[in-house]
Amino acid sequence: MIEIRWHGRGGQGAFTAAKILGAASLIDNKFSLAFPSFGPERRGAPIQAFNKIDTQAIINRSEIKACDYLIFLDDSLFSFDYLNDLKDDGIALINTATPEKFRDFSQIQTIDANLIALNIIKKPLSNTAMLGALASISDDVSLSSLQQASNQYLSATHAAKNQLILQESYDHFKEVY
Amino acid sequence: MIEIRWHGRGGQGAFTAAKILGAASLIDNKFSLAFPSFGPERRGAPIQAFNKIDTQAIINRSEIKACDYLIFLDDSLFSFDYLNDLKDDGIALINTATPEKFRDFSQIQTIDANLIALNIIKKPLSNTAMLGALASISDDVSLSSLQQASNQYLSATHAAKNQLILQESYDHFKEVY
Amino acid sequence: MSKPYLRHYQKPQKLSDYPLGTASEAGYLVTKNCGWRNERPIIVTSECINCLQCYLYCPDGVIFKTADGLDIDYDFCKGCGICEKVCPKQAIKMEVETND
Amino acid sequence: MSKPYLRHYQKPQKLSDYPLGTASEAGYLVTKNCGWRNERPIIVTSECINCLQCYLYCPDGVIFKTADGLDIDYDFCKGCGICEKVCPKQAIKMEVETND
Amino acid sequence: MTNKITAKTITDSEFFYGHKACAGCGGSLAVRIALKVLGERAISVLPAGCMSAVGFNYPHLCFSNNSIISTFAGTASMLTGVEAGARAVGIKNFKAVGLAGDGGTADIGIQALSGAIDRNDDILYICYDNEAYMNTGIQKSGLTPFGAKTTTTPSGENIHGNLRPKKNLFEIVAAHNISYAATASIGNLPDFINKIEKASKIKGTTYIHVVAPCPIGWGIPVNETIEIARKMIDCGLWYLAEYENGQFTLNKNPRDFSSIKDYLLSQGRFKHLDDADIEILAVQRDAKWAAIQKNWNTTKEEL
Amino acid sequence: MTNKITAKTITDSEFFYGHKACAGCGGSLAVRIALKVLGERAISVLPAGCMSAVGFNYPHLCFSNNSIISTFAGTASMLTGVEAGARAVGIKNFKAVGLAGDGGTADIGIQALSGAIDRNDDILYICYDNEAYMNTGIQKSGLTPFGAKTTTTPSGENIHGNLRPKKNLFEIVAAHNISYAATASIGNLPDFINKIEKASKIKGTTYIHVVAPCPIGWGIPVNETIEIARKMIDCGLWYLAEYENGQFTLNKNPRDFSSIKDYLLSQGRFKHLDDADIEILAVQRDAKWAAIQKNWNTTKEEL
Amino acid sequence: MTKAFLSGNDAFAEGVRLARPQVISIYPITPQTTVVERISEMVEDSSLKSELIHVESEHSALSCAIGASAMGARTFTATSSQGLLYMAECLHYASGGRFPIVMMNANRSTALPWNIYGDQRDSLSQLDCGWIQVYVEDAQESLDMALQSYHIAENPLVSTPVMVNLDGFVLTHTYETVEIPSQTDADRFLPPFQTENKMSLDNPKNLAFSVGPDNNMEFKYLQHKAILGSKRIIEETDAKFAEIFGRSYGGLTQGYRLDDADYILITLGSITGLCREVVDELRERGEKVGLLKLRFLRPFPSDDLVAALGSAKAVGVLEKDISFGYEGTVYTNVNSVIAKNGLRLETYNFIAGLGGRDISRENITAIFRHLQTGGQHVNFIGLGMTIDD
Amino acid sequence: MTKAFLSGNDAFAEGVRLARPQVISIYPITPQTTVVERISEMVEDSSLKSELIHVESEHSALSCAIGASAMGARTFTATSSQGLLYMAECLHYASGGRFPIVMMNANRSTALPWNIYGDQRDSLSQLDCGWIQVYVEDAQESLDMALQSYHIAENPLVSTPVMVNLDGFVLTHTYETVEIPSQTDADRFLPPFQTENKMSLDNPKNLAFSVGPDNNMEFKYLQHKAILGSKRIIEETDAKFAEIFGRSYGGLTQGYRLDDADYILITLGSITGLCREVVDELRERGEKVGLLKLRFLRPFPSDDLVAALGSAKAVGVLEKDISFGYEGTVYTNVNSVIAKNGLRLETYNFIAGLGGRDISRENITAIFRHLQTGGQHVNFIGLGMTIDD
Ligand SMILES: Cc1ncc(C[n+]2csc(CCOP(=O)(O)OP(=O)(O)O)c2C)c(N)n1
Ligand SMILES: Cc1ncc(C[n+]2csc(CCOP(=O)(O)OP(=O)(O)O)c2C)c(N)n1
Ligand code: SF4
Ligand code: SF4
Ligand code: SF4
Ligand code: SF4
Repeated sequence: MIEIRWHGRGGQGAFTAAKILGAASLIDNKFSLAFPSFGPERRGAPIQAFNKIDTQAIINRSEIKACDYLIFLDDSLFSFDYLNDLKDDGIALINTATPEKFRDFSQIQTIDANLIALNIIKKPLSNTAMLGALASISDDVSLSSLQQASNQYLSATHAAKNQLILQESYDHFKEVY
Repeated sequence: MIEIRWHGRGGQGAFTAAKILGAASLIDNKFSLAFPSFGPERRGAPIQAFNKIDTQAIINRSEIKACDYLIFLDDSLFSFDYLNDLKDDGIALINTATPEKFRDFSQIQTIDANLIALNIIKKPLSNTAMLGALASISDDVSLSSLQQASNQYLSATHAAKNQLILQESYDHFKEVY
Repeated sequence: MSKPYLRHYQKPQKLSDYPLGTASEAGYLVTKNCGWRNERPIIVTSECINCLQCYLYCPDGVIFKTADGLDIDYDFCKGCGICEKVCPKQAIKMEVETND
Repeated sequence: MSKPYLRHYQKPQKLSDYPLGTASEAGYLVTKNCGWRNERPIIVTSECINCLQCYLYCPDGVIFKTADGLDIDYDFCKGCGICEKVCPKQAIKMEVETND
Repeated sequence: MTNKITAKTITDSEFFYGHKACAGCGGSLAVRIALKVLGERAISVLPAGCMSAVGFNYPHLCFSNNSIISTFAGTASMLTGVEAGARAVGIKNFKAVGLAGDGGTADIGIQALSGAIDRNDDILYICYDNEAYMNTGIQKSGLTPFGAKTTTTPSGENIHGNLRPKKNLFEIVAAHNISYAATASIGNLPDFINKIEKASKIKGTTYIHVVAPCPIGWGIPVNETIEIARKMIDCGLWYLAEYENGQFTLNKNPRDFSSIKDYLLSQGRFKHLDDADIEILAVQRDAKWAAIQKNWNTTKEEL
Repeated sequence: MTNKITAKTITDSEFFYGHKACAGCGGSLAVRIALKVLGERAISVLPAGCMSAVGFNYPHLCFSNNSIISTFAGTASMLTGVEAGARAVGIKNFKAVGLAGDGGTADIGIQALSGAIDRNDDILYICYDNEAYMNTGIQKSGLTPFGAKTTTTPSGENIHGNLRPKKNLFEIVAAHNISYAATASIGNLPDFINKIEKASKIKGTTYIHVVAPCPIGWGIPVNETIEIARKMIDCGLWYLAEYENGQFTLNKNPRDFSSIKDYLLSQGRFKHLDDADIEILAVQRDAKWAAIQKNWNTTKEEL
Repeated sequence: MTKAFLSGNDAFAEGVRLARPQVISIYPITPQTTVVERISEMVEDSSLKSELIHVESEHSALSCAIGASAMGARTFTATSSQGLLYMAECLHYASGGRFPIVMMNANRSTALPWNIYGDQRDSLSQLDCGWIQVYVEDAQESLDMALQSYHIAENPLVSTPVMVNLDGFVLTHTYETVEIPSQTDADRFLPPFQTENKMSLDNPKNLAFSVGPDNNMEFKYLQHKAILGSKRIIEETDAKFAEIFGRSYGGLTQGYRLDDADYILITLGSITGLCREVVDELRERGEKVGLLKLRFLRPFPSDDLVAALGSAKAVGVLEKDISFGYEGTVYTNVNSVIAKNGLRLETYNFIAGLGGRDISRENITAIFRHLQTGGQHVNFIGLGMTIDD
Repeated sequence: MTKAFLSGNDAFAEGVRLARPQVISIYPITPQTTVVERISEMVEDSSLKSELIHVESEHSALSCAIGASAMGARTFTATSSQGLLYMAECLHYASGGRFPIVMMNANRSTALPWNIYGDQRDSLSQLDCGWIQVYVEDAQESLDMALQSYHIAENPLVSTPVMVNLDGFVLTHTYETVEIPSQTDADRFLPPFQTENKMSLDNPKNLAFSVGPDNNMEFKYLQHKAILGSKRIIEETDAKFAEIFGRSYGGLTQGYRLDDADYILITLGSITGLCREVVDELRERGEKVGLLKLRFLRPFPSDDLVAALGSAKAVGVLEKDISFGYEGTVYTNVNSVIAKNGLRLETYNFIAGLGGRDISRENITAIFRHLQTGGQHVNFIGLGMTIDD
């Protein structure tokens, strides 16, 4: 089972990303759960969202402790302590404009998702790009499923542009590697 | 244990009489319960009230089935069927202006309580008179205790006149017998 | 004209005699109210001008129109005396009830 | 001047560390709100006329009076930018927050 | 105005009959008349209170139209459901009517009432106001007037009955910008009848507040219910009015008031009032009428 | 009027601090300011709603004065108890204040509020009106205006958001003949401050209805909360007024209204409105103002 | 001390007067009403100095009491049936907030169908709400438990509200002789209310807060522990009461002729008296029967039950309650003790008195027969017809 | 049939849409809110044709549904926690009136302290209110039980409201794959609502009346009998459902690896999945463990329990609930079956997940250990500290 934790601020769409990822797994004929964390904090506060993905039905709903992927929609949310929450071969995927800060950490991958989004939708909305990036660095979800799934969660007007974001962020890593 | 059922119409003071009787038993160093019946019917409708009196504490709160005394504050409430509810040596005590109707029944005693009350308080309020009558025909409560007890339940202005009613109704039977 | 009326009532003898839920036939009367009455209203037909005030103001609705004036359903009249009070012609008299 | 302030908080270690009922010390803060901020308000002292509009309208009450003007409690400022908007002199600038 | 329902034209049918209300009960008269106006297609909802307590004792059921008891707080919300449910199952030309006491309306029931008016549900809500919780034995409600003795506002050496004025429910309801609201009294049935008739024709929430004295709670002989209701209007402690299209209209504009003292002291619940207490009530009445005269319209026609 | 509290003179102390409300939350500003005026002897009661949800998370407690959460329906009834209890244990010179959202006030809480006013309990009740149930995620409340999109009044091809007008809670409260009631807005804090100050000095129930926009629910940037509140007044969809001694007084009498369309379309919740919808709102506004101009007094002084 | 002829409600009101609550919120409902009427009279005539608040509903009644308790005031309210259900949210609120409010509940059936008579479905349906629940037998115990309840509730180790249940009509409206203690003795028994669980201007508090998953369970455990711990306080309270007033009730339960009893009937409330009479009658005939009155249902008297039932052959639970689709709730609770302790005895449930149905001497005698001969587990007593048709 | 990635609430809303309720009353409360949001959208876009009523409180929500049901309309409402308690009076009203309303309850802790997370104290505290109570495990079962519940509730032999409970957040807000049946199949499964228990202009009725001591107990017995009788209807409904949709839940309970199991854990709701995993794990190690999921708590599945537990050595009840001053309510209910049937096995109670505390795999494993080795009867799982200090 793959376990993923998303870090974002309210309004950044971390949970939407988790839902798209879950829906994409369904298209991939996998099973998944997507669930938010809830707290008293409001819009603007740091929040988390979660995915579990597996090839068989997931019936364990308890908290995720060790993660395969930690995804930060914003590098200000990241702290190096979080690396402790990764499984041995886990990866932290960070949206950042300053990748150099993270260069020394083999468990960290970075992408400037804001830039990609800004170019395409004129807003620094990083969630879709982070999905593209995930598809790129992992075998657990396919880009095509993500593209299909994201249409369900985004208004038609945004859908087309999001396909672009997904593609571009996906390509980002394909280029890097 | 002595069991008594009062019949009256709402507003005639049947339950007040039962409470006075109960309080009088306390003065007599007896134990007693007094309880009303409750139904959806309102003021004006026929109602019942009950007493249990004993020389030891009464811990049985179930309904009274067979009575030692049935007391009717108004003869319009009486029907001969009720005599079935009396214990073998039980007595029905009826307030009536037409005693002749009941003359043939050994289990029935009558008194014109309205008349006594009208003379003293200018109202046909029969409940106190029926208490006086009860004290007179039974050994289960004393007139003096009733006099004392009734003071607790009646406003001071009425108390004095009620003493008179009690006395007069008490005497009524003492004269008769 | 329709109104709730007195039925011959027998207490349910078996569970299936009870209605489903708490829903039962509307306007189903099983007991009279005449036992409440100390006084009985009598309409003095000769004085009555058929103004219907008594009919209108009776809380129990027991005064009813007949071919030639008004009558009273004594099964349900409680003897409150309102009809006597509202009658502009003193055409209703309250008479003491006896239990004969 | 008083206000709720940040405490050093240790999670209760034993049951008796918990309060009776649900009654605990008023104004007891254990986490900051600075992590919410994308932008940070900076008061440009030279432009400020001390009209106190920013002080008054800040939903979080984090702008406070000092001997020589105003300062901001960045531990609790959420960076909403209302102060910038209400300032009649544009004396507050919002600067993008970095996580250094 | 030509087709007014009158004693002559009102249906002979009775819809609330054989009930166990006290002899001379004003509330039962209000309910009886309301249903006679609304007829057999009325669906009535009555909360806990005297009228439901005396009318719905299985197997003795006193309503010949469809009727149901609601929870004490739930008259209006159940009405909402009844109205929506009736439409949903395809019933047409019916009127959902609430018949609730003052306590059930002004106190515990006001949340649901306020909500129904806010939604403008197509219901008629009639509050029969006997100025106390009567079913439980005469306790103070929000509509109990200043000075009244109840079992929870006893009068004695220290306190002279209820210390608070009567809540002005008619105007509170009107402030909701309701489609139609009116006051009425069982002392004036033609007026009440016409208001029910009018309200029943309006789509949307309508409200009628009808004073319905309770001889037991008010401490009057059972045959004086109508008389005391009339005295209350005559002495100015009640008024007949309507609210429609954002306007208040006074239906009956008395030239002089009869004696307020007379009205009060003829009732057991006010017997203990001294002149100072009565003066308070008179002053309140005069202030109210001053405001009415100033702000409200007046119907031309005398009722 | 000489000792008005201003930004200069108001206490430096903060009583609602470090809370977890959204950035730019209007409700939190209303609560913060109210408590600054009332000071450390205020005892606040907040029902379930955003402000209690963001302020009382053990061990993170954001009120430095005595404060308690009430049940959602129980703001006013708990206030009654707090006030009576404080007097009973001998506390003097305190002010029991309720700080409740629009849903908690106008819908589920109106029974208790109505009861407290009716008793004239010595409490101040402040409703911060953000025009929806925000804590649960923007559902329609009785105070949601016509046309607004909420999660339970979605806008789409069939329905353009909420179909019902905003309940007029200020006038409903006033119709209770309350000691003092006022409207306010966080767009005009000096006015709000003075009204709190005034209310706090009155013995008996007082009520302030303060509009406090919620950037999330209204669909505006978080830094526009104050601006939108001001626009709402300027375009005539809100007014600053008081009710006292049976009289309504308009505190601010705008000569012209700014564009209602502008106000509406700058918010996400109204984005879907077409001209016909907007016209409905404009007509309602004009009717309201006509009534105000006709029936209410006007303060001389411009605020 | 004086003697008076009082109803259960009157007696309870006297107990309340002696306890000197500072804030009282009232809302009428049959058959509770006469308590609040008596209290209104006491406040009017100044024999009770208290803030009396005429609230607009039961939710408000308890909400108001909670507010006053949060200020450190001693509070009282009373309700019944529909009213108890209407305040259900506040029941949990008061207990979770550990506010030691005392409330009288006049046990009455709950709608639908409407019914004003006494059964115990109202309070038993709210058994899990975190309140201490007492059921009393007669008017004297009503008065005494009004006083004792404050002593229990306000003990800082308990700090939990107490609901005192009186059977509607058969107890609330039945008049009998009651001893009324003097105020001096009552004051000796019950000290003024002191708590840390309140607001104060010197030491401001935030109350009734949220607690997330991190700490919530600990608060709930503490609440549970306090009620379990109240068992000791209940016994101490009764002992102190006995010392001052000479009357004692024996704590959580009260046994009657339990020694060597093979067949034991468990009761609560006012039906107990009649059952005692039947026990006496059967004992006279040499039958080894006994009775255990449950005075408290929360905390549940598990230990007392084990002690009392250990060597019995069969036990019956008589209750005016049914949890639809299962059995009576008291029975369920009793059975759990039996299962946990591996007691080997037959258990039977007797559902009686629903909606005010009279329970007769014959019914009780038949119940003991059933215990002796065995039969169905769950039995409806006094149905006017057979259950299968 | 289509597949979609939905939350438990979303799935339930789909089930409601397929059931075509005619009147729906809504009032928001976390974590129920998204159900009524989805339904609002369905009504706006006409995929659900229904009267949608924005009520002013939960008391009104259920009162409104009762009113509509009394007209013969199919109704729906949903609530949670404080809301469930706020409508407590109407719960009894609806069941006593035999109105077959279906209500979703998002299981959530009840104040005080405030807490929005999932535990089951809300619905379990109202277990005696006369409703059929279902607890579902995942989003698919949520959808399916929305449909099945109407089929059960509206059966004329049952005519009783059904409360479907979804664990707050872990189920209501967790997205997973769900099959959505077609409307055609749904209509084949669920016939239109027909009842005698309603008003009609042709056949006027008086409803929700009073019944005095004379007849009241018979009405209550009939209510009890109907819920007991619903056991059969529940099984028939599930069978019919299986026939049309190919999914089946097995009636009142669902066993897992019970054959020859010595140690059985009883669960309800969404924690069941994890427990199954642990059972598998332990079985692999050769341990004879099994699991019994209680799907219905009323009617209580006594017979299923006897069958399942007959030959076990120990049974544990895992529940997100505590009845303060005693033990978990489900445990009490289970123990009663054991006592009545004289089963000889140890029973243990595991109170977990209060206020949303996570229940981990390690917790479940430790629970099975406890079953095997024995220990205290009532255990709080996952307390952050020792219980004695
Ligand atoms: C929740 C709840 N609280 C209290 C009651 C008890 N109760 C029934 S009727 C009633 C009084 C009704 O008074 P009102 O509404 O004025 O009507 P009236 O009896 O005067 O006709 C009360 C308090 C109840 N049924 N439900
Ligand atoms: C009885 C009850 N029903 C529902 C809720 C859920 N609830 C908590 S806060 C809230 C919304 C509050 O809205 P509002 O009063 O307008 O205040 P806001 O959140 O906008 O500040 C709701 C519905 C509750 N706590 N209690
Ligand atoms: S006495 Fe009363 S009940 Fe009888 S007819 Fe006259 S008004 Fe009607
Ligand atoms: S009120 Fe008098 S005159 Fe008029 S109809 Fe009746 S009896 Fe005749
Ligand atoms: S609003 Fe601007 S000018 Fe006024 S005090 Fe603040 S920073 Fe200075
Ligand atoms: S949702 Fe709105 S009201 Fe609630 S905290 Fe956020 S901004 Fe304030």
